[in-house]
Formats: sequence, structure tokens, C-alpha cells
Amino acid sequence: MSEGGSETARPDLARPVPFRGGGFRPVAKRGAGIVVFVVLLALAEWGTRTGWITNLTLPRPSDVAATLVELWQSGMFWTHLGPSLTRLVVGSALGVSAGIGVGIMIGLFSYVRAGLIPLVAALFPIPKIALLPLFVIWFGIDEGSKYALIALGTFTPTIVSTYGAVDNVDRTLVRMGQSFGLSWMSIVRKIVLPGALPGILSGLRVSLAIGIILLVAAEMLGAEYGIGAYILQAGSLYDLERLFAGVLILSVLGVITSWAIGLMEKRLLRWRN
Amino acid sequence: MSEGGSETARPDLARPVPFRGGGFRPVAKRGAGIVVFVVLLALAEWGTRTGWITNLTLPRPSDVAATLVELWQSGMFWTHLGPSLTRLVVGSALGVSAGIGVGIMIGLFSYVRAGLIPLVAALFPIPKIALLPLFVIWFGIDEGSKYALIALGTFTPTIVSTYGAVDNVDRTLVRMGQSFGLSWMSIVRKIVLPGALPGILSGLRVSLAIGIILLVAAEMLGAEYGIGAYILQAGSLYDLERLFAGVLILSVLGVITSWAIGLMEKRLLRWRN
Amino acid sequence: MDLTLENITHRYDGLTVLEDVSLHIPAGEILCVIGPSGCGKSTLLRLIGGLERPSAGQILQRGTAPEGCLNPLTYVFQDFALLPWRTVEGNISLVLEDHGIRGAKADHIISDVLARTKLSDFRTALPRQLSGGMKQRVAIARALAVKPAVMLLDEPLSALDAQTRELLMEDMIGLWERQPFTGVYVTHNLAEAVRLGHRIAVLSRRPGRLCEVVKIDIPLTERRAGDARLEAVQAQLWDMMKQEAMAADQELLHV
Amino acid sequence: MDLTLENITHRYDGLTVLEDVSLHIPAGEILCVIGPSGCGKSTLLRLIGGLERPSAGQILQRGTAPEGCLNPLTYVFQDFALLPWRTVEGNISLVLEDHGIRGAKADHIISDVLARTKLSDFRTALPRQLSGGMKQRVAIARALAVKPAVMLLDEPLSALDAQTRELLMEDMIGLWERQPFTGVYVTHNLAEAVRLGHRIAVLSRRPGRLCEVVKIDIPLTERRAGDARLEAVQAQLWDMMKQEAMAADQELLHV
Amino acid sequence: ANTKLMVGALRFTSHAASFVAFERGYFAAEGLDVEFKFFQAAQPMAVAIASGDADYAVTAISGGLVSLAQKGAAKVIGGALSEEKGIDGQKILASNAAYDAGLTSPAMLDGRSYAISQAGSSFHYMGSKISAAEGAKVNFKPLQKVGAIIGALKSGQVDAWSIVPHIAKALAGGGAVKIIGDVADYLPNYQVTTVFTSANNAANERGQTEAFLRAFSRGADDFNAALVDKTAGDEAATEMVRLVHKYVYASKPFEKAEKSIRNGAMRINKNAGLNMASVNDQLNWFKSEKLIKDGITIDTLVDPSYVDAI
Ligand SMILES: Nc1ncnc2c1ncn2[C@@H]1O[C@H](COP(=O)(O)OP(=O)(O)OP(=O)(O)O)[C@@H](O)[C@H]1O
Ligand SMILES: Nc1ncnc2c1ncn2[C@@H]1O[C@H](COP(=O)(O)OP(=O)(O)OP(=O)(O)O)[C@@H](O)[C@H]1O
Ligand SMILES: [Mg+2]
Ligand SMILES: [Mg+2]
Repeated sequence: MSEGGSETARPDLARPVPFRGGGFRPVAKRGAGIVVFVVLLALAEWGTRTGWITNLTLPRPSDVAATLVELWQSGMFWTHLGPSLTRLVVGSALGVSAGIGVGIMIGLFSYVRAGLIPLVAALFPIPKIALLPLFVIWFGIDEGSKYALIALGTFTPTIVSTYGAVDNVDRTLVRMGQSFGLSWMSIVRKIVLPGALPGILSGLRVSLAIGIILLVAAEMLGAEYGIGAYILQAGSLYDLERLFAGVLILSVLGVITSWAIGLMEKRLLRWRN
Repeated sequence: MSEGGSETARPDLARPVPFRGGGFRPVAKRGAGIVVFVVLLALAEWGTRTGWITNLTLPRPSDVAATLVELWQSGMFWTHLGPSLTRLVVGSALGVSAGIGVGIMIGLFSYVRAGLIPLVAALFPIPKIALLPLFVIWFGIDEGSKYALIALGTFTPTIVSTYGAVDNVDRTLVRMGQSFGLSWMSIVRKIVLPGALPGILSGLRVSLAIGIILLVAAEMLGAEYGIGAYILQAGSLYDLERLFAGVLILSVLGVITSWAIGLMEKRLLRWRN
Repeated sequence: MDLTLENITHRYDGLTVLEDVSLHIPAGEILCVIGPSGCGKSTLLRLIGGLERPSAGQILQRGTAPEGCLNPLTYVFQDFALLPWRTVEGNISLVLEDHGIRGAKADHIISDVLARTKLSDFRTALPRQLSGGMKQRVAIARALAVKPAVMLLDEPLSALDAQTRELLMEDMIGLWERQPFTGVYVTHNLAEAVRLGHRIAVLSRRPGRLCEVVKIDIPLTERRAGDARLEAVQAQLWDMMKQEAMAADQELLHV
Repeated sequence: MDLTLENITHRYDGLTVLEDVSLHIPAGEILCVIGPSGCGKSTLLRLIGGLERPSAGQILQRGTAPEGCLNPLTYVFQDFALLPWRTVEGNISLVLEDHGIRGAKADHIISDVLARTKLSDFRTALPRQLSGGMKQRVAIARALAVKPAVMLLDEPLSALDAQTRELLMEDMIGLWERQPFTGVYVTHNLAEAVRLGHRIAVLSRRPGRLCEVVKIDIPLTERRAGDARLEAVQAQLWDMMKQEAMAADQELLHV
Repeated sequence: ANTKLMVGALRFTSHAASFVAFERGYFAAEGLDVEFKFFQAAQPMAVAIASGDADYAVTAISGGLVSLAQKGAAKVIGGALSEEKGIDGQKILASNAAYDAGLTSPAMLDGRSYAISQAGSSFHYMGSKISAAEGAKVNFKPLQKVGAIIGALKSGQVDAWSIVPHIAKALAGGGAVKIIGDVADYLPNYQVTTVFTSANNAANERGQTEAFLRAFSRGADDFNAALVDKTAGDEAATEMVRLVHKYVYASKPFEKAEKSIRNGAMRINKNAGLNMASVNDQLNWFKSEKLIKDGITIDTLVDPSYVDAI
């Protein structure tokens, strides 16, 4: 009403059409992420130097850096990272491959689906650390229990993302395969699996992040070396510099994993735009 | 070739068109889930009774049930569940609401997006249990640190699912709003938020499952009562019956949460088919 | 209210989409815009509607908007753009709420536009319960609710099946007849263009340039499917476009 | 090879979709099927193709399939149904691999069908790089690769824009002309039906019953857009369907 | 007006002195309004002192406690539990499998695995000292939780461990493990637990701290008399067990709990006296293991002004 009214005031004037579009589509601003990190670190450094943040609350970033350098120079960096990487790789390879297998079965077969989905839903919220004493009995305190813990932790989320991905495969493509008389195996191999791949890969992001988180839980059990063990020891000694150094390593590990999956996506999913 | 050839053998015979469709669309088989549970329980009961499974490996299901009944009768059930539920509700309410808020900001503003997404990616793989000693210093030993731990644990996954949901809101609907001259706030309130709701709710499923998992970690910190504390105590006494009873309660809690979200989805998303 | 486009050029990151398009759209007339895929028709419409800013040139509006006009330039989208979580009525009130129109007044407007689009019985239905044709009629009703000076229609019928399209074309002519509106109608379909356009602007393939503006003198109400004169215009347009269409269809998309 | 439908009835959970449909499809002829939305056209095609089993009645195939036929009843889908992760060539070899055709032999077939659909230059392109019309031509090439006895086409052109549709119709006629195939062509578009169909089966709204089968005696190659005789058939079909179409369009979907 | 105090405690018999002082009104008599805050493990208790969530607590000297002291957040002000030759103290255990394979005394520890909760824990210290004394090289396995250790020991995945007597006896009684020695033989006068508080309390709340220690010592005296020296008679002993049972093994019936509580009784130092030699030894051990920074001295850790050194 009012808007229309104001326009009628100068009937013969030619006015440009007002702009009202744009926005709602965030674009990448390069460097903003780095700025945030730098500002946060600078703030922490300044705070701990002036005593505004006590050394009980937060370690000084420069001390954390020094600890990392020291860790590197002492050669212990690889001593800790090596076993952790092995555990992460073996554990999540087991969990992820079993998860993908089960997820695909759930996506394809009615009975498997009906039987396993409630089981998965019941297993998902079980905290793995609560079962630590049992893992000792089931899998021993050597690498077995560590692999098992990480495998179990990555297993359920992989199942969920995989069967979701299989469910989302365009069913017209499957019908197309059938209409050309393709065999069941051909349809699964050539249509269902490649179609589910994007969903499976993006599920992998979450699964591997969980795997990294569980490194700490896994290394609660009789691990002498490993980033998780390093963190736990630092925690029990209340050595904040080492604690943060260890957490930083895990964080970087997470970012690298996510980047690696991004690379895999770029390679394997070149057919998407 | 060969198939065509075999058909040409009887040219004048009218044959029905062969069926080659169906499948690849699993349907719900009622009861299959229950059958799986019953079979697993029966197997465990039988195994522990015959001694085929040692009592070190797995508790007898009937003993776990008896422990639960005892827990209930002693009145301790609510003593433990009450504080845990409060922690879960308060902690995840904080984490989820902050996560949704930040997620929406990331979804709407370029600078927030660019600044925070790397931070979230770096925070995600940090294991919360590694930071337990710090939580005590930061938030105190009382409920504060428990709320904070659960809040932080639900925060990052909620952010990720929320901005994903906002990103997926159909941009034509936003353009439609703009083309009718709707204000920015109207577009956010009436178009972006309802459009992101399905994604936010399904993200909630994962966030709350993580919240339940973190109950145990939270109650590592000076909690006397709570399901997590109950489990931890049972674990430290290697009391498998109580350990499994506690885990079972968490599992049921997870299933109930997931069901409640399903109910919310049915209510709030009635407009979907 | 009429619109003037003066030497409009538009680029996306160096890709020129529209080049030096000048057009005049007089009040009360429907201008159809046709052209091969990707030639910039939708872009042109977004520019006219103020959803994007042209790289060069300007778009001017002149004259008074009709009494009570809430949104002078109003879109009807190809894929309806209905909020799936709002009922038919809610989708229309959406565009009134921001102008402070609620309650009885909004009710009156909604009843009126639903009656004009023959949707009165479906006031409380949700979009998912409607057929495609009905959805597009809701979108039209919503556009009518703000009493637009100009309706901008971006392939409004192309998401519908052929029969429904035929029916809706008749409806649109009926609406125009009762209350002539100014329209810019983008389409791929030459049959639609010759049925609904007072004038038809033909764009070249990308970068879209104005090839020709064809005027059809037969009043809208007298046009029928299968009218020989319309067929002749259509055939003429098809000849103009065939080469462009073939080239566009043979093109690899660089995405 | 020709097909006979005997008293086909089909139900989904009590909802009758098709009722007592009997039809004969002689070899080398294209049968167009038209009818309002939701009347069961796609269902009918799925039944013919053996992707579903009719609730009652039977579908019989009679006679010899052509020499080297790999898949007697072959679909062309509306939305192309190309595997986005395979190139044009890969999408065609997909349907050959299961018959053990690989290497030079597959190569030969692929080159042949790509040449017939004028796609030879795009052999290694991915679907996302192709325009809609090219995608549909790939789908047709894939169907040709298995030397089908009968082609089942479910609104093969309706996902395309009007100009591309026009071009592809000419292509289809060209293909049929060179090597006449048997076809069942489901469409919404009366113009398509009268251009491509030797006979046109009209279905009523749901439950779909056979209203009438219209025969058009003009050879496919002589039919042109704007031909008065075709316009007349089209107008006659439109009259038959208008009531049904309006009713279908006014219907609330119960989902 | 009474001073409100938050006292951190574990539900272990070794914390009985505080429970006695509370139940028998010794705290109240000193004008202290004490409230207990219970923990699942010792480590968070030290952190809670640092964060101000608890005022006083009793626990073993761990690397974490030393670190917090170094950051100026905690101070040891007295001693509590001690090993003493002649009094049933912590036991050295071997798993059945290891026992059968020849680990029948701590002298055979060479090449064996030894369970600890975490690096720098009291288990680590004991194991390290015992093996050093025997000239053995052992493998320490950090398993975090007592439950995990018990599981590992029962299933023979670790060979040895040391633990308080009531747990040791209960396990050995069930036939799950074998007792192969006493910690006291290797670490006589080992100061197992200490009383500690925040540095602020130690420096600026002298009156309150002294009052706490007085009441705590009275509780300790009662406990020692009833269950350690057994000089107070059977009735007093039973009454003491009843008192402790309110806090320890509360979920178990009295009959079952009684044995554990009696088994677990170890001396709590008179007047919270602190064995400085033992503390020094522990501190030096932490340094030699590089678990704490070299610069930490005994003064950083201990405020010796409150109690007598033994
Ligand atoms: N936001 C954008 N950013 C970059 N390029 C764009 C954008 N929008 C459109 N284009 C490009 O501009 C060209 C014209 O697009 P437009 O949608 O206007 O064409 P059109 O004529 O409407 O096509 P169609 O008939 O397929 O709807 C296309 O090449 C398209 O890829
Ligand atoms: N798998 C199925 N299960 C249940 N109902 C179905 C199924 N497939 C189709 N239907 C229903 O059967 C009816 C006919 O569907 P069909 O797709 O055959 O119609 P159509 O004539 O092809 O429609 P359109 O013109 O919209 O493509 C519709 O009401 C549809 O909802
Ligand atoms: Mg467009
Ligand atoms: Mg259909």
C-alpha cells in the first residue's frame, strides 16, 4: 500500500528498477579462517603473558610450540605418532570396511534391514569407553583391543551413512539396468555401488573423525606410546603444554584426514560437477 | 546373441513377457528386529549357562535383568537416572541451541562461514575426554563441567548439520521471497528456518546420540550419581552385570531419544509426505 | 506502468550472457521472450525484476503502479516456488504479511485471488496435495495478490504436462482478458509464445542479442490452437531459431 | 515381433490403476499412448516391459526377434537414466558387457549407434557435459545398441525444452525411416502423438481404461508440424481428453 | 559462625579419618561445617583443589599433584596413610598364569609386565621401586582404571600389580590371583597418601587449616585404635566398621562389607605427621623418570609448617 502510494507521487519520472536480490549465498573469503586462528592464538599468548589467563587455565601457545619442537627433536614425535597411525589405519580400515559391507546389505535386503537397523540404533549410543574393562578380556591389552575399539567406533556410523547412501541411489537407474536385463551382481557392482559412493565417502569423513577421537580411548589400555597415551599421560601429570601439543597433533590429523577424503572425492567423483 | 537366438527357435509361439523387475527396495519386515534381539539374548544366556562363554567375558542376560530389577527396587534407578537426564538435557540444550545458532550464521554470512568452518573442522576431532582435567579448572567440578562437556560435544556436530541444512534450502524459494520484497528477517524466519528444519532435526539425532555417549565421560568428573558414574563404578569393580545394566539403560535412552525426534519430525514436518 | 531496457549487457565472471539488449514494454501488453537454451532469458528476467544488477545499461520503470500495488514487479516461477510447509492460503498470506496486511483484509484478498484462479476449494491444502497445474495456479494467485504492475513469468508452464499446459494457457488468457496486466513471458515453447504474446522478442544464442521483435495483431481472445495465422508465425519463428537451436543442442557444456 | 495385451488389470494395494486393457501392437508400428496424468500410462509400459507383473491378464510376445537382438523389450526413459559416472561410450557398453560383448565387437556396435544418433564426436564426454537433447540421444543410442524388437518410450522428450523436442522428433522419424522399429510411445503431448504414432491409444483417467484407438494413415515421413490433417486429429483427441484433463487437474492428491 | 569447607574424598577405607571426624563431630567441634565431595579417582580430586571446588583432600602423591603444586595451585600439608612393617599393607600380586610360569616372588619380576593406572601414579612408583630393588626390568602397562587392571590380571594379560590389602585379599581369596609379596618390604615407611590443600589455604587460611588437621588427626587416632592397633576392643572395632560402612561399600550388605573394611585398615599417621624422606624419595623418582620438571623442589610441594616431619 504505502510503497505503491509513494511511487505514484511522481508518475512520469523514469526511475531505475530497485535492486533487491543478492545475499543468502555465502562465498568463500580466503584467509578469514587463518585470521581467526591467528587472532585466537595471539589472544591466548597475550593473556597468558600478562597473567590475565592463569597458567592453570591455558598453556602459553609459544610454550606449546616449544614442546612440539622439543618432541620433534627428541625423536619421540614419530615414536608416538607411528603406533597411533597404525592403530587408526588398521582399526578404521576394519570398522569402515565391515560397516560398508553391512550397510550395503541393509540397503539391499529387506530382512537384513529389518533385523539390523534396530540393533545398530541400540549399539550407536553405547559409550565405547564404558566397555574398556571388557575390551581387555575380549581382545587383550595389546594392539587387538585398540584395533577393536576403533573398529567398533567407526563401524556403526559407517553403516548408517552407507545404507543411507544406498537408499539414495536413483532407483530409475536400477530399473534401467533391469530393463536391459543386467544381472543382479552387475546392477549392484555397476549401478548401486558407484551411485552410493558419494554418500559413503562423505560418511567416511565423520567415521574417521570419530576414529581419531577414539584413539585416546583406545590408548587408555596399556599403550606406552601413541598420541593418545601421550595426551593421557600429560593429562594425568597436569602438564598442559604437552596436553595441548598432543591435542594439536590430533586436530591436525583430523584436518589432514578430511583433506585426504576431499582429494579422494575429487578423484573418484570427477563425474560430478 | 545367444538369448535372441534361443527365442527365434519357436517363432510362432506366443510366450508371456518374462518378469525381470522388483527388488532393490527393501521393505519393512515387522518383528525381524525383535527376533534378532531375542536370538542374541538367548544365545548369550545359553552360552553363559553352559559355560561356553565364561563369566569373565559376558554376564548372563538374566543376571543383568535381575540387577536392573534390583536397581529399580532399591530406588536407586531414579537416583542415578535423574542427574544423568538433567545433565543430558541441560548440556545438549546448551550445545544444540548454540550449535544451531552458529550453524545458521555460517549458513547465512560469508565472513562467519569463512572464519568458523576451519575452526569447527579443527575442533571436531579433539577428544573431549582428553580435556577432562581442564574442564574442572574451566567450569568447576560440579554440574558446570558436566554441562560444558556435553554441550561442547553436541555443539560441533550440530553446527555442521545445521549449516548443511541451511545450505540445502532451495534458493529459488529465497529468490521468490526477495522478488516479493520480503524483508531479510522475514526471509530468514519464514523461508530459511522452516526449510532447514528437516536437516536440523536429522542432525539432532546424531548430536543427541553423542550427548548420551558423553554422559559417561562427563560423569568421570566427580559425579556420585548418574548412569555414567554407575557404569564407571561397575567397571572399576569389574562388575559385569551392573556394567551391562548401565549400558542397557543408555542404549534404551538412545532409542527413546531417536524415537522422540521421529515424533517431532512427524509433527513439525507434516508437510512432507 | 511500463518498462524500458536501455542497452543492457550482462556478464558472469567474464562470460558475456546478454549483449546490448534494448526493449520497451508498454503497459497492458504481454511480451514473450524466446531464444535457445542458455541464451540469457532467465538472466534478462532477473535483471528486469531487480534481482540482479546489469553489468552495463539500465532498466527504467515509468508511470504509476495500479492502486494498492504492493510489489510492482512480481515473478511467477517455473517450478512454482511454493513453500511446502504452508497451505495454499499461507503461501499467499506470506507476501501480504510483510506489508502489514493481516486478518480480514488479507482474508478478503486471498478469497478474491483464489476465486479468480478457481482454487477456492483448496484453500487449506498443502502444496504436496496439489497437482502441478494447481500449484502453478497458486503461484499465479500469489502474484495477483500483490496487485503487480508487471508480471514476470519465467517458463511458468514448462514444468507441467502438455494437457495441463493447454488448460492453464486458457486460464491465463481469461485472467488477462478480465484485467489486462503487463507481462514479460519467457518461454521455450513457440506455441505458447504465439498464443500469449502481443509481441515476441527473439534472442540469439549466447551472448544473447535481440534478433527481432515480432508483433502479432490478433487479439489474445481470438487466438485458438491450430489457427493458421498463428501457425504461420510459429513456423516463421521456428525457421529463425532452428539453426541456433541445433547449435545449442550440439554443444558440450563446460562445467 | 509383435505384442498382445489381454485384459490387463493392475492394482496397487487395492488402488486400481489399469482396468481391462486389451491391445495389439504389430511389428514395425509405433503405438502412442495418451491419457491424463496418473491414469496408468507408465504402469502399462512397465507391465509390457516385464518390470512389473499384472494383477490380472497377460502380455504375450509373438514371433521372432531380429537377428542379434540382445534385449527384445528395451526402454528409453524420460529422464534419460544415464549413469553419470560413465562416459557416453561407457553408458552404451554397460548394456553390452553383460552379454559378453567387449573389445572390438563392442566398439563396432558403439560406433554404429553413435553415428546413427549423430554423437560420434562426443564418445568420451560425461553426461554432465551434455545438453538435454544429447543425453536423450545417448539413451536412444544405448537402446539401439541391443537391437531391440520393441522400443518402450516413456515420455522420452518431456524433460527437454520445446526446441530440442522438435529437433529430436525429426531425428526419431529419421531413425524409424531407416530401420522401422516397433514402438510403444507414452506421452502427454498430443502434438508428439500425432507426429509419431501410427495408432494412438487414448486412456481414461484412473482407473485407466482404453477409450479409443485412433489410426492415422499419413506416413510418418510425410507428417509436418502445422499439417492441417494432423491438427484435426489433434483437435479431436483434445476434445476427447479435455474433460478428463480438467478433472485430473482439479484433483487433490492423497499422499 | 561455622566455616564451610568442602572436603574431597574417595569411598575407600583409607579416607576413613575424615569420615570419623565428621561422624563424631570433631569437625563441628573445630567450628568447621564440612561437606564431602566424592570422587571416582584421585586425579580429578587434585584438580578440584586447584580449581577451588574442594578445600582439603587426601590422596597419593601423583605427578599431577606435583605439577599443580608447581603451578602454585596445591600444597601438601600433612601425611595420612603409611606403609609400616608389621601392619598389613599393600600387596604385590601376580596373575595365576604368571605365577604358574614362575613368578612366585618379586625377585622373579625381570621381564614381566606390571600394571599401573597411569604414568606417574603411585602404582608406577611402587612398581618402579620394587623392580629396582630386585634389579629387574619390568614393562609398565598403563590401564587407567582399576577395573581394567583387574580384568587384565584375571585373564593373565599382565603379570603383576600392587594394590591395597582389601582388594588384594579379596582377589586372592577368590583364587583369581596370587599374593607374592608386601610393598612394605621394599618401601618401609612409604608415605602412601598425604593431606593437601590449595596454596591459598595453606598460606592465608592458617587457622582453618590447623583446625582441619586437628579434627582429621582425632579421626585418625580413633580409626587406628579401633582397626589398626586394635587397642579399643572388639566393640569399638565393630562400631568403627559400621561408621565406615556408611561411606564405603554402602551398596553392599554389612556382612560382606565388614571383611573388606577390616582388611583395608592401614595406619593413618598420628597428628598427620609427614614422612619427609619418603616424600623426597617420591619427588626424586618423578624427576628421574622425567615425569615432572627438574626445577621442582620439596618446598614447592610441601608446606612443612603445619605438621611434624617423621
Ligand atoms: N549466477 C550465475 N553465475 C554464472 N553464470 C550464470 C549464472 N546464471 C546463469 N549463468 C550462465 O548464464 C547463461 C544464461 O543463463 P540463463 O539461465 O539466463 O539462460 P536461459 O536462457 O534462461 O536458459 P534456459 O533456456 O536453459 O532456461 C548460461 O550459460 C548460464 O550458465
Ligand atoms: N509402485 C507404486 N505403488 C503404489 N502406487 C503406484 C505405484 N506406481 C504408480 N502408482 C500409482 O498408480 C497411478 C498410475 O501411475 P502411473 O505412473 O502409471 O501414471 P501415469 O499415467 O504414468 O502418470 P503421469 O502422466 O503423471 O506420468 C498413480 O495414481 C500412482 O500414484
Ligand atoms: Mg531459464
Ligand atoms: Mg508416467
